[in-house]
Amino acid sequence: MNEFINLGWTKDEIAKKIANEFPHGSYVNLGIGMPELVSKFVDENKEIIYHSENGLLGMGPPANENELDFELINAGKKPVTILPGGSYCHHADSFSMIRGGHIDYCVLGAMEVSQGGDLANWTTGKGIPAVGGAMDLVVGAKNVFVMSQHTTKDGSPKLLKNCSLPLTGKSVVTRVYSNLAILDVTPDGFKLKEIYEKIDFDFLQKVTEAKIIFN
Amino acid sequence: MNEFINLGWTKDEIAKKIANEFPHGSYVNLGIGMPELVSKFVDENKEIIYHSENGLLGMGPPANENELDFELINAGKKPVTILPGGSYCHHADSFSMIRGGHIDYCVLGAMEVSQGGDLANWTTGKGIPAVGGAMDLVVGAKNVFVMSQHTTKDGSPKLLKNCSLPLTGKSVVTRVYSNLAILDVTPDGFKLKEIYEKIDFDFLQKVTEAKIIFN
Amino acid sequence: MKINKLFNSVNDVMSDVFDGAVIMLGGFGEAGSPVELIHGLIDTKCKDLTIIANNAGNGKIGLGALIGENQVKKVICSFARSPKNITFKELYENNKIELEVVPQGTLAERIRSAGAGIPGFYTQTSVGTPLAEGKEIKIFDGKEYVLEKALKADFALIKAETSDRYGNLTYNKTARNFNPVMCMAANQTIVQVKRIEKEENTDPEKIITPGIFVNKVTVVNEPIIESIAIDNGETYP
Amino acid sequence: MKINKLFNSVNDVMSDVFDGAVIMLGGFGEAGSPVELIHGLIDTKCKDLTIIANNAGNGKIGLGALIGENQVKKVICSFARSPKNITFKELYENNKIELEVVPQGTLAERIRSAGAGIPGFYTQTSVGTPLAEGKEIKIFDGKEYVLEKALKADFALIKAETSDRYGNLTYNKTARNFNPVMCMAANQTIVQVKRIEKEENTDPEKIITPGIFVNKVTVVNEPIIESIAIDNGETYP
Repeated sequence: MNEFINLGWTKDEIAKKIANEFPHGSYVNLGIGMPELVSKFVDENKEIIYHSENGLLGMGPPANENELDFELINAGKKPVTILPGGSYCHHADSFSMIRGGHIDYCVLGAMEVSQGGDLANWTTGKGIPAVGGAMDLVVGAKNVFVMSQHTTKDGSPKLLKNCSLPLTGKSVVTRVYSNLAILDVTPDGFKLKEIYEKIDFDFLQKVTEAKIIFN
Repeated sequence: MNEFINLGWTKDEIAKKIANEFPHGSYVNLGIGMPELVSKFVDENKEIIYHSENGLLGMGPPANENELDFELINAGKKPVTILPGGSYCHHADSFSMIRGGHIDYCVLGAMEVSQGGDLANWTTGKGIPAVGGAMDLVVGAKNVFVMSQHTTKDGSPKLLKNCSLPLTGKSVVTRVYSNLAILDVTPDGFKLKEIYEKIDFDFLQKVTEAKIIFN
Repeated sequence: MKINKLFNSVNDVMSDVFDGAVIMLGGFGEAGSPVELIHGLIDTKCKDLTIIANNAGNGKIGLGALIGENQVKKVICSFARSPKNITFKELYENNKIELEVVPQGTLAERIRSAGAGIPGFYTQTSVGTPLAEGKEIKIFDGKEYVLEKALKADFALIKAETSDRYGNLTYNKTARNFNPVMCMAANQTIVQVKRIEKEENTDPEKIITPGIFVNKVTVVNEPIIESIAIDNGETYP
Repeated sequence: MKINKLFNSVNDVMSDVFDGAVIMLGGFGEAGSPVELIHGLIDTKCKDLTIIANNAGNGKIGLGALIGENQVKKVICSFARSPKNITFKELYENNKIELEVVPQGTLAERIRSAGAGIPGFYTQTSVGTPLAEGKEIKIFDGKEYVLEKALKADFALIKAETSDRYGNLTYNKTARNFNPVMCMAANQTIVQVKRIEKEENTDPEKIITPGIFVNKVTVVNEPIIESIAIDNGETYP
């Protein structure tokens, strides 16, 4: 089924859908990798404040060559900039923002998501286990958005009845944005919010292990 | 027995004995009232840093009329000054200094001290109960010095087998400096370190309920 | 649209307060006490309030006045005693106001914990005293510690020195005290500042409370100095 | 006599380190990483060290070099994986080094707790995951929280921007990260700074780590930039 990995919305299109969801004035933490795209698509007539868990609130775009400062980096350890009104803080304060429920949205990648909102995205159980701030973000942010391809590279479902990999958090995901659909995590399971225009319900259900509520 | 209240070392003499005890470079918190006298007697060839629990490290002398700032006050809510190298912090950070064991000495008054080092100094059980930072200081400071008259105003002993008043802390007092003696709190009880020159052991024991170890 | 947390008046920032609200008041004695916001709170006539603060007010301005207006059901504080505390004292002695006494460091840490998503923590403070009664005790490394729980609020009334439009705050000297942790622990944090800073001029290294913890800001450029006002016999309303 | 925490050299500040010590290293990636102090630690040849840090080093300088010299028995960190992590990876895959994985926020809070005299606290972070296994769970308001314990150290090696003779520190941008909480949590806090400030010139509002948390300071005015050094193939010793 690995032909489906290139089907559906592009990463940019998914990023734009997520960006459109943030209300003006939101505090947002974007995970490393694909979620970083989201900031590019935020509408100009709203202002969003980006939090980077390494002690930076009010993060600006990546640093260009002239701005390069290896002591001004993001959570992915890449040089970035700070916007007017931004501030620095230490790690305990930064994670107080997260754990204390002050971040409105976080966007993360996923290896697996269960219909109960469990998330697995930190270790396959092989190699060096490394969690970073993911476990704190998923319990702390008010809305936890997963941004991910709908299936794995070999076409296996990522949206499962139960996760098989070690969890990052239990019942934490609010909504999944994939290349094929936007799905809310509800008390009854995944509920369709939007489907990629060129596929039908049957197809979406076929590439999803968990049962989807379509109405 | 209330004639004994004026016997012994003066408050200034007690303060001086305490001041002499601090090693150079110590971090010290002086309680409100009588303990505040201590800073006056610190030898010029050592430098002591004063902590005030309302978020001031490096406290200087009381403010004179020209320096008066009602937003620069000490724990007794009196205008003070800050010395070069001083700093401000918020209350949670300030009490981290205390609770985390970073304050070398605190000096407090007492209503009662038991031979086990229990301290009662915050409420008589009548009136409005008000504890302030005393309970944090006594568990947190490395050395807890009590500075007090040896007996109450009516001559009753303050150094007891067991405290009768509600405790501020259990097994917390390191040493008692009274007008009549300096007594260490040891696992075996109060042990005499120094006695007011004009009284003898019998007299000291007579005005002390707890048994004193004299050798 | 630009983020703008600046409001025109004390009345504007106080519009959401309701009867029975739990309200934190910054300040240690008069330093950092949001006197004008408290007066705004008096104007709302909201009652049955629970107040979390270090003290219980002085004279008949600020918290002393709020208590005097019988708007307060309960005070949670470390030190409710002071020579100029008149309104609380009278109500307390007549059993008309509740008091929960909390050690000062425990109070600060319980507030910070609420803001940091920590529902409870252990401390040695108060072990063996009446203030630990009824609380869970746990042993770590052979020593006893008491479980203390997070303390949150519906509103925090805060006094700061400067703010920009994002609500990034700086404080003046020991007026900092409880204000930064209270900003973290309330559903809505309302701030009075002496002056507004342009965000281009706020030094990101010097911000004490980042705007993420702040909801509404208004300017009171010459706030009342409590001790002088009381000595002058001033009262509110 | 005047308080003076300033020392002449990295060797001078590293004199008390011992075999088997628990050592915190500030920094998040290369920002705020005390590379020169870590090299001083390598020079001591102390072994069986337990390292508490956010990461597990890159290349063969700093923590990467310390691990490469087989001086480290165990690493407690949140994220030991990185493209340039070579020395830890090799030892880990051969079971020659222990790893305790701690969520980043829990790591920061466990360190702060040690410094603040709090032996344990509850957090929702990691509940229901393998990292909560074997830990006590407690319910607050119907939700599960896990008990996390304070994490202290014998030494903290810290990188800051400036210090005065009292050890009052400021940091540069996101090089702040774990450094301030680690200063609080070690028996001996050792700091490298880019420059010394006269105490008359330190702004009391701007000090991030007050000197009470600092023991020894030395100047490294042009510290190695880790990523550039690694790209240039630099190694230590």
